[in-house]
Amino acid sequence: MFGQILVNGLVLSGSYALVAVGLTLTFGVMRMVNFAEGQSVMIGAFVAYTAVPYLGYVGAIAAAMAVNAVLGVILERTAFRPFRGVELNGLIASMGMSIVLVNVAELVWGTTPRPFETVYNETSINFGTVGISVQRLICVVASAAILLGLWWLVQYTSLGRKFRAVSEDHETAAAMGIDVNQVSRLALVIGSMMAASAGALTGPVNMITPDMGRTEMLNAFAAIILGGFGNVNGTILGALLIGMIQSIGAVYISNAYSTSISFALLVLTLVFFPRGLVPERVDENV
Amino acid sequence: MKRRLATLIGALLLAMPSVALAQAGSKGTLKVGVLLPLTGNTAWAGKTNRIAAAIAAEEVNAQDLAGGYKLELAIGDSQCEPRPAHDQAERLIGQEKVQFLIGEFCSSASVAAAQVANDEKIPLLVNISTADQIAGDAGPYVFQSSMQNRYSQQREATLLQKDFKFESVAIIVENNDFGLSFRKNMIDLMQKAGKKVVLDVTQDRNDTNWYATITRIPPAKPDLVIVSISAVQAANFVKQYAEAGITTPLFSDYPPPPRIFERQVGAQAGKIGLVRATFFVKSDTNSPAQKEFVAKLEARVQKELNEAHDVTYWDVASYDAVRLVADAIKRGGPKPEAYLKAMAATNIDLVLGHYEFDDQRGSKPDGLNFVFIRTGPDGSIEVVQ
Amino acid sequence: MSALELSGVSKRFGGLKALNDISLSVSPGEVLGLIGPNGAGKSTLVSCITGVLRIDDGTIRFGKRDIQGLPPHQRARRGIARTFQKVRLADQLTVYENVAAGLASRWFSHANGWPLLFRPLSAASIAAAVNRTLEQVGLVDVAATTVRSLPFGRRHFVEIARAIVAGPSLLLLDEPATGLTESEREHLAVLVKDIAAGGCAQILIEHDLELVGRLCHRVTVINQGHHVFTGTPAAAQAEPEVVRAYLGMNQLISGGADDARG
Amino acid sequence: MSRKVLLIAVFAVLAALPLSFGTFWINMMITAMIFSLAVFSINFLTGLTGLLSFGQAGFVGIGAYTLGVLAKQGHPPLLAGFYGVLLAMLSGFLLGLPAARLKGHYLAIGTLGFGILIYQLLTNSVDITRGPMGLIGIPTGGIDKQTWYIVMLGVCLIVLAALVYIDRYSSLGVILKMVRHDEIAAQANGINVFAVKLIAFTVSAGFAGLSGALFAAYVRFLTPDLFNEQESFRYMMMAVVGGIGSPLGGFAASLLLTMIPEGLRALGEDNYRLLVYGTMVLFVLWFLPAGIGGLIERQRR
Repeated sequence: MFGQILVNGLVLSGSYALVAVGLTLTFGVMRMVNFAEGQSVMIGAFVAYTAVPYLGYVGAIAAAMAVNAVLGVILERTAFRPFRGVELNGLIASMGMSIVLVNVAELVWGTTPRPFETVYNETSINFGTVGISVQRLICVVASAAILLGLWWLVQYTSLGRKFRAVSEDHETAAAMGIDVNQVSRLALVIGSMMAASAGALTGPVNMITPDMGRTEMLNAFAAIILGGFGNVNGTILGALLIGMIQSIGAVYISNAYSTSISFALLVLTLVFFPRGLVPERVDENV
Repeated sequence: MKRRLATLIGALLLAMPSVALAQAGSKGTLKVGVLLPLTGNTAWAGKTNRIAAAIAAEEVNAQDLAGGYKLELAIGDSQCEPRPAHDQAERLIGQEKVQFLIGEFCSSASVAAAQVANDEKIPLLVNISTADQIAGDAGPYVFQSSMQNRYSQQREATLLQKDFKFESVAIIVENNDFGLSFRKNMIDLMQKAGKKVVLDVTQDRNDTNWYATITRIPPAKPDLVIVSISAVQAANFVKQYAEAGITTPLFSDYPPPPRIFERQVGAQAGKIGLVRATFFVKSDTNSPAQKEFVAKLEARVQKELNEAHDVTYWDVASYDAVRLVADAIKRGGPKPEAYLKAMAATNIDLVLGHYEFDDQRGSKPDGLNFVFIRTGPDGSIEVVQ
Repeated sequence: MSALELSGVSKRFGGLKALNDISLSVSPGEVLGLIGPNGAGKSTLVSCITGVLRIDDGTIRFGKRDIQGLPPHQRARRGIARTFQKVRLADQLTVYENVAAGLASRWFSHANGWPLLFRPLSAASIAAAVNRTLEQVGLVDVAATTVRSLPFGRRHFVEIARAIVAGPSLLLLDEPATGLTESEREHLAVLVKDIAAGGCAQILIEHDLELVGRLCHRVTVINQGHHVFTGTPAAAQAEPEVVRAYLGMNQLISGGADDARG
Repeated sequence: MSRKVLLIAVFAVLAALPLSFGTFWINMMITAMIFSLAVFSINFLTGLTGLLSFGQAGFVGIGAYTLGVLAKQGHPPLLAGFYGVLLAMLSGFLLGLPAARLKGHYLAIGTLGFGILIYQLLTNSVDITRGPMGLIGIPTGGIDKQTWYIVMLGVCLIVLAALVYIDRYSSLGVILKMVRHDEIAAQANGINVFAVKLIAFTVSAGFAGLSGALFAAYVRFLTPDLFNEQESFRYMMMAVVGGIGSPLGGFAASLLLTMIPEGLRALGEDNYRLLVYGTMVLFVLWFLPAGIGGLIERQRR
């Protein structure tokens, strides 16, 4: 049974990580929290759901990412660029955007919960007592792959260097001739593409509804903080921890408090590591 | 439209809202306020309920079922949440000047509306929420025509023992009102019946990941798994239950709406051979009245929302509620005291079944339709009992 | 009887020793110059005195009392005031408000401090102290303007005012002359003498050796965390050890000045 | 001076409104003013002291349920409400112990966690709170809306005056702002930053608790859904639209953001009104970066 619990945890972690990494990237580059990330997940899921009959599953994922890329640009223009420096306003603006997105979705797709069927839901693989459907296996593998890709992008590409430069210090980056606006836009685009993939990958596991994505985002927050805000590797670690703790806690502690459990863990961690497990760089010149 | 515009401006400028006041129902017309979720994640149900209520009102007015009075419906989008429900009850009473209220869908919202109605002395008929004792707790102005949890659970317990052979059960619920009361009642009903409860899980209702819970079922080795989970979540559960390849028979409390649910996870439910309770299911065994209503509503939904709809218990309950109000007016007139007396004396056959109220102003369960249905492998539905 | 006395103070950051067996003392009314190349450990030393950093070895005595155990705010309440290398003011607030904040150390040192906090800022006792200080520092004209709208130079003086308003017995000035105009520099000199005349001990960290020479009764030179020399400025000029440090320093001084301008 | 006159005029009008308002709009005003107390708690905590909190609904819930549960057990409502505020302040203090060590987003998410914990506690501890079945018939009836309206207006005025005094004129205000601007400088001036933060948490929790107690006493029913994290977000939205540092703006925002969605119902009972609402919030933020409070400030200068 414990093996099964770990597998469940891994699946959870995967989806949390995708959402969390998107958030953390945006935060790192812009010092702003994207409260509409959960809704980006939702939009991604619905777009994929709509596209599956025409493009097949892989194509649908691509379509979802494409649409969300555009969404990312819109978000950057409406809720982020106007508020650079006054991040609380940006946060509330993204909240406003999330209200808009939910209601647009309710108008476009209606509120009836939709089954997002893929061929991979039916078949499942068993390793001894541990079973997992191909769909969820895909979730794990795909999210791992995507995260690896992002990690490589941040570590080794020139864009990644730009990301890191901007997260270190806007002014210096600007002085180095980096177009901060462009980098920020890209961060949001990639962020919401991540969210799209999360939606498209986990969508088939559950019904999809316009109000989905909230719990995912809350847990993603927990993961980010646990890992250390603005830090991709730390965030992935955080997501892994949160997913596992929830899956284990649900069985051995209580299932009525699942979100609380991850946040309790979070607060405990913060008491000892006030800046998360992998703190972001800070210099306080005294 | 002019008045609506006026409302808008009045609100925006916080100006003298006297302009925004609705003209009270002129002699001969009575306003009935209906609280429904028209936005948010239960709007899909609310939208058809609204149409069902409208149909009822039209029939009442056409066939003069309200003792010479005409009924005019005033809709409030209460979003299945307590705060909007409270404010909408206030609006319908204060602005629209309704003399009667019907609603709401979610118990937390109905509780809110019930408190307002009782304070403002406007009769409310709770037609869909099934939480126990809403009327009894709220006070004399509130009636509840839906079958309350404790009754349906007793029925389920007895029917379960007829329909299944089992010694041990796993009880899995969501922490919402019917889930929690289901858990409490079902556990001691089962123990009374000498069954062993080998697993007892309550899951947070915002947590869509049921795998953790499902993982605990096989080790507990129950003969039967019984769940009480709200409609959407039930679909998630069944999907994940089927995916986990568990073969233990599964019984579900009433929330998943027949056919709509089958359209979502019919294949999986069929694979498990899911059995569940329901207040109403569209089938050949329906009474003529039911068949007529189904035809009427589905046509109307097709026309207005242009979507294929399968009538749900909630639609029927919304229709019956308006008819119940009309019937009480017919017998008692619109004056609250007389109306409430008449409502208490209700004794009428409507689409869902036969309505009577007990001294706690809750409907007596005996007359109401309540059946078990099994989902077939092809996602079809057969009525078990 | 010295106001502040450090003996054998050491501070390590992981491996490297930022401060190594530093001893110094400063007595009421005295101005002690603390000089040394950038990264010599001057700011670290200040942090150790104000309690932002805890020392690893040695003792810090303030007046009669050993203050090593005390957190920064406790030390401030006992009369250790400071200014910062990078000015740290609440720049949305007015000069008056910023200076008034300096009185916090006095309010809290009362046993019944909390009730005092509900007095209006314009209360006689507060206004008296603040205005006296503003006069002494020469900021009366800008009392009501926000710090944001002040020229950079004058902000140093606001910080000094905030530091001395509560009448501290030790004042740490961390490179106060950086980025001052010539006239402001002169004004600073007068101010420092004035404060000293009030009986307040001062430690002046400064790159501008001319200023140091003019103001300080004694100078302590540290280099790479080591104590190099303590004595009169004149004596310091003659000391070969110091000269060597100076040579190293001179470049760094210009470097430091550049930073200040940049 | 003319500004003071204007303010007095505004509140005079507010006080006169019930005479012309229908009961519904009075009700909305009352709930809005109850909201505003929770918004004030954010003005104090975030605007003045610089501590982000996304868990205020937790404190509101504690205040509300303490009154609800105790009053239903037959304790005098006033006393029950008093206990509610006390319990909220106590939990504010306890939350402060770890939270005062956190900064910025770490604090924001930590407090969000607190809010979620309280929400799930209210939902799951059925024996005390009746969980999702909800409390109904809290014995605080018999007060008509006009009275409620005047009482709320009074309470809001007092709290508002107190906050504005602390913010603009008191010594405490300067100390809080010092902590917000620069903790190191604050320490260097003898301010015990940790203690100040703890007190800020406690006081702010008190305001939130008061809001909750009044809400419970007014609507006379409770369910946990009234205090989920969405509610905390709504408070924060109101505070920011009002201008985080400006209690007056916060007051105006809680009135407007409660009234306008109701006004928008004239567009119909469907999603469009919420679309408009969301967009409107965006527009306010675009054109009033300092919120409504910014406008008031501009008048002031």
